[in-house]
Amino acid sequence: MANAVLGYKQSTFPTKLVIISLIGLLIFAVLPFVLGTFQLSFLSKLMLFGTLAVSLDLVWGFTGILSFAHGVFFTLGGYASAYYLKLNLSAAANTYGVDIPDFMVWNGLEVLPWFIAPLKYFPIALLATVAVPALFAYIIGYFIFRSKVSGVYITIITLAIASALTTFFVSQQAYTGGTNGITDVSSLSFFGSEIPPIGLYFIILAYAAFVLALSWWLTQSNFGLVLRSINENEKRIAFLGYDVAQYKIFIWTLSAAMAGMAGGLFVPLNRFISPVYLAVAFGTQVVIWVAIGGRGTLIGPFIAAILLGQFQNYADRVTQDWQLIVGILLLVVVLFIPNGLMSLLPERFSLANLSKPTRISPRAPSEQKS
Amino acid sequence: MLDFSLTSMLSSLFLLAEEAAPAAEGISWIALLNQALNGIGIVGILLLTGLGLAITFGVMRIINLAHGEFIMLGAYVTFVMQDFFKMDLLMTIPFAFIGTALIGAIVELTIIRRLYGRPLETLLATWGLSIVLQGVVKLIFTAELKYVRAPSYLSGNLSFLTNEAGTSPIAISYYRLFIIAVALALLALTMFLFYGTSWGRQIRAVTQNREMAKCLGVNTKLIDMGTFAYGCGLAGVAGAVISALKTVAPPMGQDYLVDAWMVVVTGGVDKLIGILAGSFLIGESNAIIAFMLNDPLARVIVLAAVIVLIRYRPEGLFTVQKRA
Amino acid sequence: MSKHMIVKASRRKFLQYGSLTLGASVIAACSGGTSSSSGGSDEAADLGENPIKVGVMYSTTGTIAIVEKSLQDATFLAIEQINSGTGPWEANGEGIAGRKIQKVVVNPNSDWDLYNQMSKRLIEEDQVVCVLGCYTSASRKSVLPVFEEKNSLLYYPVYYEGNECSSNVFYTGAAPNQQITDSIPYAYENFGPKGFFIGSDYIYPKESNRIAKAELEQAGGQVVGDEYAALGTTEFITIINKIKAAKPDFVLSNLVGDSIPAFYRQYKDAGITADDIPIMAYPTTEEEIQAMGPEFAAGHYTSFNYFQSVDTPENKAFVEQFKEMFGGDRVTNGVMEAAYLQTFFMAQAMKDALEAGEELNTETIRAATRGQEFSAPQGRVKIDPDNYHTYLYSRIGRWKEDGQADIVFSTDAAVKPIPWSQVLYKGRTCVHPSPDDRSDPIKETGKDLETQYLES
Amino acid sequence: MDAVLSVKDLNVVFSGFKALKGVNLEVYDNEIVTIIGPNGAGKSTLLDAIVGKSPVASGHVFYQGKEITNRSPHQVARMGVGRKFQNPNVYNQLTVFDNILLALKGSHGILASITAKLTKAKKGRIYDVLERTTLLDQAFEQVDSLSHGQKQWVEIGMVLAQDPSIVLLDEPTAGMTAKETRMTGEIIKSIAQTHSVVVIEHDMEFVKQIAERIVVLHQGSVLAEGSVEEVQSNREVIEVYLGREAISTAA
Repeated sequence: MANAVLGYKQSTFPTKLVIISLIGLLIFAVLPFVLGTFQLSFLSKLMLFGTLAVSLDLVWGFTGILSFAHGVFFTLGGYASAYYLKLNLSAAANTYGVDIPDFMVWNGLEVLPWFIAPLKYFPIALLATVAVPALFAYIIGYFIFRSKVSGVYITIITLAIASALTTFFVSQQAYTGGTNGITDVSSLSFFGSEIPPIGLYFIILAYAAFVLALSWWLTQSNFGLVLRSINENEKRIAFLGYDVAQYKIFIWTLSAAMAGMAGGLFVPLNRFISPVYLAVAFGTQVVIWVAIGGRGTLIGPFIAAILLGQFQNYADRVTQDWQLIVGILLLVVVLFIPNGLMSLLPERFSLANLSKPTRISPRAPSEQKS
Repeated sequence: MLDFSLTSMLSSLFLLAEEAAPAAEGISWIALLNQALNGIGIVGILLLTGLGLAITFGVMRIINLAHGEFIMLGAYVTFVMQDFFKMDLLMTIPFAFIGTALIGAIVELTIIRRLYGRPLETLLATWGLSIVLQGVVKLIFTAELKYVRAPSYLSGNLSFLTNEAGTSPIAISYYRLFIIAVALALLALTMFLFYGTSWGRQIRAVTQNREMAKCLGVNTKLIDMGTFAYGCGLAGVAGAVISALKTVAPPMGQDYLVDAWMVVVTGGVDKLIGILAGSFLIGESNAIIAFMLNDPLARVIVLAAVIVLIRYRPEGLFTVQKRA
Repeated sequence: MSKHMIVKASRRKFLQYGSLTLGASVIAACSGGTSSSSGGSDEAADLGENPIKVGVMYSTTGTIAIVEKSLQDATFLAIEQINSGTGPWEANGEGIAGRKIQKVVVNPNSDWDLYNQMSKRLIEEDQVVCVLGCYTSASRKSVLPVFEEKNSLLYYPVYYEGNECSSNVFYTGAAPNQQITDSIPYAYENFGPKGFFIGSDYIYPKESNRIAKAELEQAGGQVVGDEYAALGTTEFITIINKIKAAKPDFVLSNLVGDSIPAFYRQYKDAGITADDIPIMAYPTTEEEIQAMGPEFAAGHYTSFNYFQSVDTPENKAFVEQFKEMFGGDRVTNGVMEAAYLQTFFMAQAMKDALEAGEELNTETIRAATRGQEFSAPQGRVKIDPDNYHTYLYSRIGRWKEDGQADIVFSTDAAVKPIPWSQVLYKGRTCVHPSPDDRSDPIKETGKDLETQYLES
Repeated sequence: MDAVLSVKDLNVVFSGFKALKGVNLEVYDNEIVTIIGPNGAGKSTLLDAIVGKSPVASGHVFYQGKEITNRSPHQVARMGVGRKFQNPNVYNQLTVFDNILLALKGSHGILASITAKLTKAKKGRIYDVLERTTLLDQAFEQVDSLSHGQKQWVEIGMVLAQDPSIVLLDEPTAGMTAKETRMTGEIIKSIAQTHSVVVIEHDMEFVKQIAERIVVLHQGSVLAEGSVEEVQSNREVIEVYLGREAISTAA
């Protein structure tokens, strides 16, 4: 009774959301047994892209920071993971009979650089996959969010970061493999046995579910309320005693860590990482997934990444000029469905509403207060 | 009113570069002077490619990611005019302007107009537009590189300090000088249009207070369309002029996008003259750092410097500090 | 057919230019007008029974499309000739032992990520028996794990940096010893000892220049500068000024793609002539020269296996047939020729396998491709049965005002490929076992490998 | 008695323009100070400088004896200074309830906000604030759908929820109907029973309703200070206002 009076039944379990999530999870759990091998790996990849889109949704959809640099965080995680897999190639597979990677031999390196060497060990590599992008994001975040810079200028900074880092990685060929990136890596093993594609699929599914659940949990709390307020008017909320920069840096760093881990899982699947994922074009791709899926909906960007990937795959069967179709689609969505695909769902199915606690209209508390 | 953080950073880089340079040879100051002079060539291209964006973003606040594609369209107009009518490159410039301005007007009418006040949607729409424009141009002209001829009277070099052997340690090509001349002329023309004509006053009225301008009888829709088309037309001229020096292909515009943004942001968007400062700083520092180190590192360093600059002066170098 | 094609081509051009003014009708007019713009697989109907599915993977959009589109064209020409029993395939009748090639075309949009994804799709979903494709090293590296994991076959038509010996790739472009080994001594003797090396900033130019540097130093010369520009760079003021300052005897260029026309134009624009400092290039071909305008390249040099001006009957026919299909203003070049000839290697191998009563799969095609010979436009060439690279001619051409090359140097026969540069990795080579059990093929002989030629 | 807030010789400069010139002000416990003055007198700037929104060129701001000059806004807010802006500065996309919840006094760190639970006590506080601002019936409506006057109350409610010891209100009645204005006056009076209040106002009727002490700002300086009567009879004030038409129409 008391809860009803006060409006929010917050203690109530979000039943509808849990049921829908479980159904979704079940579908994704059954899919690999129905799909062919191509779709299995394709879907694994798209789920990682979807996870990346969710991580951007946290900073853009909720907090209002539009970033073209999320590909950068993804790729940094990817490189950490790629060094691990590269350094763990079996000795027989290393064609130069030395314990440094082939691309370093080609570039005249004789000793494994000290900052790459520790990545041979799994725990360090795993930590680096998350920590390197997170640390990089933290430094950038600290630098730009504790200043007057806002809005489109932050976006331009992320554009410059993606562009500069792409150039940098390409030019440091001895350490990064240049344009090729790191190729010819070993596959991921678990206690000596190679993880099969379906195993990788379930690891990725688990990670995607984890990211979605964590993001949902964060955004439905007061923390999420603060993020949305920052989005709407960041100046005002400072006068309520919130350290806006701290919040921004936190979500930015967390989002980068999520993106980094997605990149880390991407390498065993894709078997290479390269600066192509650092570039502005890929960063824009992530932005498009979020825009098309619907900002601030979490699941929307995830689904959009998967659907757009599939769409592109089938459009390529129709015409070689498939990216023209993708461009037109993007224009149509922006002009006619500005709030993204999720806004097409009827209100009561909207996941944004499902994720909110049930609401009951209040009665005048003067009657109820005891 | 130079930004000191940037200049001091550059000077520290010089020290760094001096250390990095091979000790035996040292730095040839004549070669450096030559490089600095040729850096003007880079400045010209930056100025030219950034000018259109200074209008569409600086004045109208439209985040136009299809800016590079308008440059590309201008280059293709020049190609068509040369290929079909055997026109001299100089003659094609008005056509490049009109052609891209027309397309710009159509784009404003069908897309941009619906998105005023929604910068993020504009950004996405113009990205979509850039994909579409590239795709359409590729359909029409195929993906092959196209050949645009520079006028023969613009070949050759302006040289200084020519020695007896006939070689000149300091020289800059006439075509580069021509690019600068075009860029400066367009800048002057644009400044005249904006600050010296009633059209310019109307544009400034609209950008400062749209509602008030409407009340005063300004046709804001026409002004919006005209201004956007003009910005696109400038990009088209840039495409026409650089087509003879670089390559003409559907993705060519992508190369200029990030640079144009950096130029506009560095100079500051409030004053058109800021873009001259932005191009000069970025172009010259790029040229000089590249000469001491190499091209990719120069790019990384200059981009990093621009990031630092935005951090401390988001309003650019040439903007008066305003009340928050 | 020829008349029909030409008429169609000019009508297409008309339509395309016309539609520029029409704007809105652009897409409709053009997608209807071009046969090659449609993707996906051919209609199965006119390919008779049981066609052979072959993947064709070149980008026709994006930054690298300027090169890869013409590779696709050359491949399409070869497939057309095989299916219709014309050109070099005349003696074999229509198709391969009666079965036609069904091409499954994908466009990875110059995106390494999509090369990887689309190669997976071709192999697993479309079930192609092999794939023809890729241009840059980065794209090859991105698909290599796919072909090795799925044990499928890639025919790769591009000169490259070497250092690779996969059981799943047939390399029909030049290995380092077929392009660099002859060009450097030539430059040393004819231009002088000082070389200035430039290139696009990625593995092929860097590795090529490293090999060339070792070759030049072995010959007694020296490298006076080594500069790289990011892929797609079109601004060369700085590099050209550095060249001026270093005063080399020649420039070795490993620039690729749209950087090439921009560099040559700005080089001449800066007042450096071919007489002052000639450029010796590897990736600069007839196509780039046409795009930059031949006057900018006249007097400079390119080292390649093939030039359009090669004087063989096969080449005359190839150039004629290519122009017939794609328009008289088109040129042919070495990479296109490799894309063309590798399609015939593949077809011959399939024919041999089918005629031996075998099924077409990776094992049979691989076994049958080893040692295939073909009278290509550049001359008689052969797939090396040991290392899966190709015996190719080594030639140097000097560009003329008309955009064609004077061939100033040529080997008498095709040179045996060696995937590892012998100046850097002495004695290292590669011998795949027979039958190929996909074990490690690398052999360290420790001795100098003699240059071998294809015996006719 | 020590002042809750004291401003000493405050100067604020915008690009050479002196917005505030040596302003002194003291606010004591549970009093209402009303600041009036023509447009551009520096009223809002004074509040901005106090809460750390505009940089102070020279001078000092003390809050409960501690110097807060040029501290960042969230720090000043956390110490107990609440601020309401000239135009209703509320979250239109959120419900009234959420707006108040955001402002509620308590730890505003990240961890606290993630783990925060909506306890009974908190809900009680929120309803208390809603009751005082007469917004109970609109608790779960999006602020977007409220009238202008109601939005002003939402913001006053937010300031209340912060439970500051001093409340700075910038034109709380702007855009309100006469009835709403009177109600706002009552709300402010009730606030002043437990808080110190600084109000910027144009509407002289309203000023008369609430004012205890009035400070007149003119061209960045304090022109006069005192009770309503004292100020109204001050010659300088009359000159300034009469120069710009009559006092009564100044709103």
